[in-house]
Amino acid sequence: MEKSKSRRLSLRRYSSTSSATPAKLLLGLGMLGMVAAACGSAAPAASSTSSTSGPTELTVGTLYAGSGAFASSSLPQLAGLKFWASQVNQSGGVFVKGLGKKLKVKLVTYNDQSDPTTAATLYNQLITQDHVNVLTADFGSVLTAPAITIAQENHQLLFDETGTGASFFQSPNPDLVLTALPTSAIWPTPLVEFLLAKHIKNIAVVYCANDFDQSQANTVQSLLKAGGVTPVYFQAVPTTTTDYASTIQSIKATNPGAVLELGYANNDIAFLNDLQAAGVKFPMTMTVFPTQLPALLVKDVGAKGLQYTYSYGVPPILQRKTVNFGLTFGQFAQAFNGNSTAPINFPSVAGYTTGLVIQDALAHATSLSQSAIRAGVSAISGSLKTLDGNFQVNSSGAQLGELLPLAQDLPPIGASGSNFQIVYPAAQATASAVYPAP
Amino acid sequence: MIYAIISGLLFGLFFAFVGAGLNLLFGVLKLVNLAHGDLVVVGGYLAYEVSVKLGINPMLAVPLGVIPAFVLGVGLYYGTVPRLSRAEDTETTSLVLFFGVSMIIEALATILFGNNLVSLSPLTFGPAVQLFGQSLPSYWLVAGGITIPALVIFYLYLYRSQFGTATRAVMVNSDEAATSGINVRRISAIAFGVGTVFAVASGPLALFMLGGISPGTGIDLTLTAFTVIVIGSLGNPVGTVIGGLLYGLVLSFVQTYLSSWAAAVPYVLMLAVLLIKPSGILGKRVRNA
Amino acid sequence: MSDAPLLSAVGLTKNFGGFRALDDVSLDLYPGEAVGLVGPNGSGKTTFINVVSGVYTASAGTIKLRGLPIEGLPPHRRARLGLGRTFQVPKPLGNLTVLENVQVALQHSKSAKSGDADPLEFAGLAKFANRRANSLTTMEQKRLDLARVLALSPAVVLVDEFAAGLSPSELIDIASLLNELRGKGMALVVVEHLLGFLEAVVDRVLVLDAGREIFSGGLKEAFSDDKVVEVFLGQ
Amino acid sequence: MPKLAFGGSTGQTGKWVKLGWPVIFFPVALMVAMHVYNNQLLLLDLVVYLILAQGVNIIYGFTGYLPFGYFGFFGAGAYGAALAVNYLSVDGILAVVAGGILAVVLAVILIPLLRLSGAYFGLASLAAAESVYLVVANPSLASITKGPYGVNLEAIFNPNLAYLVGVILVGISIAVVVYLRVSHFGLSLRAIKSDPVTASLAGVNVPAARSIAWLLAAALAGLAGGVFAWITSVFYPETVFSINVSVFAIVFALFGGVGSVLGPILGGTALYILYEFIGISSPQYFQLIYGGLIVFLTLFLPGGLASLVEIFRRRVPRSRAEMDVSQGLGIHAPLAVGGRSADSSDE
Amino acid sequence: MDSSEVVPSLVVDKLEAGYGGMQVLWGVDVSVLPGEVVVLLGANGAGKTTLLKTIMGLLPNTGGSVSFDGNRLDAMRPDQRVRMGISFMSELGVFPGLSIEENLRVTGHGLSRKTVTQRLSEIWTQFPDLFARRRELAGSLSGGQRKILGVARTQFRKPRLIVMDEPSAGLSPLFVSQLVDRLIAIHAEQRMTLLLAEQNVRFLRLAERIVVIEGGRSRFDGSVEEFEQNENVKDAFFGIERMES
Repeated sequence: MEKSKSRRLSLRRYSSTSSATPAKLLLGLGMLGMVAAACGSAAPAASSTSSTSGPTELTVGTLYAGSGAFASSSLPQLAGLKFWASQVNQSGGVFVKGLGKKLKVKLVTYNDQSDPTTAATLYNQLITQDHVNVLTADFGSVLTAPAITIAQENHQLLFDETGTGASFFQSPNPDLVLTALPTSAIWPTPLVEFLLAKHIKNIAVVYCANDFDQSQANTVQSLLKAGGVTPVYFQAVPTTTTDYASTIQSIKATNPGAVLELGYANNDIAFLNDLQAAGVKFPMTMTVFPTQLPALLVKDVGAKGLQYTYSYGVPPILQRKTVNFGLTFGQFAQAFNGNSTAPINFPSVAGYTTGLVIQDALAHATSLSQSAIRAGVSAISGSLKTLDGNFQVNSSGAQLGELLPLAQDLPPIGASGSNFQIVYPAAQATASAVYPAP
Repeated sequence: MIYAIISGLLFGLFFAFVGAGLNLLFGVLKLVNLAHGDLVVVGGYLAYEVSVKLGINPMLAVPLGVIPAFVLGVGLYYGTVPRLSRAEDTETTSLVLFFGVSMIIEALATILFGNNLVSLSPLTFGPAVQLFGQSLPSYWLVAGGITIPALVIFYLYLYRSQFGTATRAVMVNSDEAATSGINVRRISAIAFGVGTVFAVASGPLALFMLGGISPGTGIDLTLTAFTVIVIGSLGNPVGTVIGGLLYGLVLSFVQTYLSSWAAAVPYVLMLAVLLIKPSGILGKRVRNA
Repeated sequence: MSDAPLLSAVGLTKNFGGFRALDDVSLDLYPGEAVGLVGPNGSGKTTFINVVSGVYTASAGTIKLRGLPIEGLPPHRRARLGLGRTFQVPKPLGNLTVLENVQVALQHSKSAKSGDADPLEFAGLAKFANRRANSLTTMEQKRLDLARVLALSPAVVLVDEFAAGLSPSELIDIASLLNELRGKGMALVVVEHLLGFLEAVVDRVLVLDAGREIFSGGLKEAFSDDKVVEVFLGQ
Repeated sequence: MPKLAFGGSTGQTGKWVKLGWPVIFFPVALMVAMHVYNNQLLLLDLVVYLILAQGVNIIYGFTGYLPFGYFGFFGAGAYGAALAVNYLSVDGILAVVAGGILAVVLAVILIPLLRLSGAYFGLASLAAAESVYLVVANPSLASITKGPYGVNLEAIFNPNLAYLVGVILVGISIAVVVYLRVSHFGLSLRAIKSDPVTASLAGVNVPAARSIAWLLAAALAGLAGGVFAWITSVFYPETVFSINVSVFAIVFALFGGVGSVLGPILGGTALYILYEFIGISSPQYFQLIYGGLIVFLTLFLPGGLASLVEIFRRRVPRSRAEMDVSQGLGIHAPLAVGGRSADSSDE
Repeated sequence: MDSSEVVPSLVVDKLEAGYGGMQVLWGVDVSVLPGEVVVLLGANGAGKTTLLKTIMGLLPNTGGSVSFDGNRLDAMRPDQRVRMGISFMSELGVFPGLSIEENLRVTGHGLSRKTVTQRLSEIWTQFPDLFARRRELAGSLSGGQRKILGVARTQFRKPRLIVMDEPSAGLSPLFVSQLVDRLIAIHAEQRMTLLLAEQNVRFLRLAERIVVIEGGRSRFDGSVEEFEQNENVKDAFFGIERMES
């Protein structure tokens, strides 16, 4: 705002003349500002819209966290999606059944800095200002949550990549599709089966208070209960927790046979580090992220800190044999390595998988309308098999997919600093579990 | 139990270290430096860089940081306080002002280091140490080995040096000090410098004691430090240590027995002290509006 | 003069920690009466005014205004009931205009009537109505204190060292102004060093020393009293 | 000649008209804006912050209490709305009202904080707000507040109506400030800010007046929180209990100038547009600008944009009223910059 | 007194000053000759403390000037004025939170360690009562003892001018007399140049010249005899005396 203008404006309010003139001026100024703001925010956006009869490109809108708590997962996820887009564009674009032709993919991305409030505004921007054809969410439940109502209100189909919080999928929702993972509530099923099979008593659970971790913790608790076991320690800590020293002492006092720490990457790193710092070893320690972000965990925790710990078996540790669409993991790893500087980890696989789901759904969609795309998703549900396994959604948008096996970091340590092997269930196992940890 | 006490005392000393500079500034200038916690974070980043980029012991950041921190503090003083003292409500205005300074530091830290959590391995100083029948993180010993001498130096500066006596004279009454031949501005600037040095010097420890730092850690640290000095009485340097130890013990016990409420400890303690005994544990005069 | 005192203070005592600033002081004040409060520095004159006006709470003793006990009331309630005071060092509402200073008090006055004299006119400040109170000289600010008090339509006015530093002609002005207030039935407590001024305003004096009353009676008699002479001259 | 007459005089009505036009004008402008620009969330944010800036204006501008913990009322308002929807199944408007009520209840509990002064109050209010946040977000209370898992108000989702309610609240918040500029009560508040002892001896009930201002400011924040909750639908405790809420509100108010009607609105609008340009894509640069702005304002322009007008007005006294006042003054009234109060050591 | 040949120690010329927007001094003239004791009389609120604070540089002057030994002081900080050779004793007089020895040491701030030690021993000889309690906090002293400590502090830097603000404040009459005696004794011994603001008449015993200020303006300047003869001034300020005599 220009100073001279505001000075004249405000001056008016002290004089006794009519207020009509300042009112007009202000209106003009206000409008100017709004319009300018609109232009400013819209500037990086694509200009294409879905309303024209012959679209030349397909706009895919997404958010990423360039910094903050989720950046370490969000950036590789975006890299995976970008990798998919470049692969598709190399082959001439993505085929839309209803148009009978291929469209080049154009990504529209904004940085939400791991902040859900900013994310809400930006999701709204993607839908109402950029009119993207396909909307995908940022990494994780926290940054996906704001998108869900906004998408629903605008009848925009939301491709939820990794927001697996159980609360999103409680009622039928035609505007939501979870692409890369089953809901977090079913993740721990094989884990608990393992605990019960090994007859491990004194189980301690510490989890971060967020949708993602709490739903896992609740599943652990109820499955254990069904098996006749009550955890000796079951506590929530804030997701911002970075100091586990006293928590570890409290857990240690219960003399646990297994300790499950369910958190995000920062929490897992802090927990594993504080274990080492306090010189404490449990017979079994399980955390969530060592298999999803192996490089980061090895760097921050060290090979020694990860040794004999457990985690979920996800790609790349878990390699699906039957792939009927897109690259196999081996092919992906090779191509992605040459294409991107991002690490090959679970989020990058998830980003790529989301692209594949979109691609296959469009190949079955009769038009670019959101309902037609959703129909395309229904058409492929149950038959699509990617490097991330079966893709199957229910009416609330939840992915049933496949259960996540249990993995353990076993010697010998490879060059990467960790060597997670599937240890349960037996059908998928590549090694047998070492319990208790030496 | 023993573990909780040891933990409480060590964290208490650490928070006394963090609070010492803030209390010094309040005593001398009667203002709350809301950027204090951010200065601690700056020290933490310095240690992180020293460790990661230069590959040397992060605690070397403490001696490395002394002179730049002193210069920064003196600069901050001359850049703000002389003009500030003309304001109508100096105390509230200074609060807003240093809030702005806090935002600037936080923004610069974000621009330079990103807003990710930055941490160093707690094994930097070796594996766990067996002491009093407990297995303690080695960095706790480092923390004790740094905070205790630092607080002793702080005490000697205030009570045994000529500058210290002059500083305390300014704390008691700046007009009286000026007419005793003391250059109040210079003493205040030095106090600001020393306060900043203590803030920055406590940063490397924060990296370990807090499990890591991010630009947003600053405001929490300021509040915690304020709580510590309110408990021990504002403007009373000895009170800071008592306040710190008390705070550390309460925190440690709540963490052990009521862990989900641990984050509320500084705030609830601050409110309790301000509403029940605003003058703090060592304070005599009640300070109401 | 009616039989009932407007203001009746009995056994007022004020302790600050171990220090007794005011020790068992009593005073009855009737409509239209003016009493001088005299004593050396630190004898408790201003403490008396602070306790009566409610700035301090009394450690012991009772205060009645028109028979109503007020010692437990906060200052604003006492002010609204008609107890006004001025300050030794004037305390204007510095950021407000002179007019607003008076309006603040006027809006809380229980007994102000439309026929009342304009307090600004009365205090000779009408020409400064729209100036910020901060910009007045000390003397003008003292007058503003008085104008604000008058806006309350008070029954009792406590005047704390009003005359110090006034020129002789100003002194006469203020004295007649205070006498005019007495004529309207207000009662005054006047703390003052200047005996000439006191002579012109008050009927009797209360002499304090070290928080205690050492004399009560006529002004002239006061200075033939041995105790009073001793306190003032230390001989 | 000065007239001391009060109540219903023409002077008062005239003041209302002179100061009151923004009460109608800004809500209308905001309604028009919605049809020009359709990222409603951005406009809603603006609406919310305009209400909050006026709230800060009331408590800081008129009483001098700096409420760092102002976001506590905003969060309480959002959660009040959420609880009302989830447990009482009320509609959106009632939910907003419930938010306002919960914020006022919280403010009543926190009235003892007003005994503290200056920095003590600022930091204590922040501690109080953080405490409320930690209670709401505590996992052990998840059965009541949903703890850290956030709440979902899809049931009442209606962004158009919510925006309308927000716009009306902007009008109400401006009206409250106009009232404070014109009324006896506002005069009492300014008297207290100038000198509480003198004010109380002039008959002003100091604790009561401060408390009422505090409750008014809390109510506005609570209502704004309710509207925010309504239109955002899914939110977490840290979304609404964010110190950024206080920061924005305080900076908007300071930038425009506290104690005035238009200052916070113009300051808020100008800075919010700036935020849209820089803030969303790179908030750290925006934070840098905010920080710099705060430092600059406190040091060089403590009265905000509104004081530029004051300064200008003093140099060029134009209106007739002004001439009347300045006649025969000799000295011009000094600027508000100085002002250590007279030392009491002469007593 | 014929002052045409003596260079005044302190010259205050048409001094104007105040607090923020409020002007308190409206043109005050005071001068002090070397070795002279000037008592500044004025009622509460007349501007005595404001005048002394302005002389010491604790308040800026908005008009007029202050000179000391021929040098203009207006632009100097308080501590610079002290280093020029002026000592100030405020109503408070001491730092209650510091020990007696620290109170004295701090007064020597900026002097060499050796000088401080030497002055300290001189003060201990001159004020043996203080030496006995040197480790105690000044706050634990009685009102009278604090004033003695305050006087001792003014002696510490061997100043060429001492400025005192209401040394009688808060003292009972008995202690006031003792304090006056002590000051008279010191003056007899070493001829202080002293400007002392008071409203207590006992200090007239000490005075060689009297300056009266009222309403922020100087109103009378003359010898004690002239003051005694000027009924107007006496009347206005010492009505009590007149009543008594």
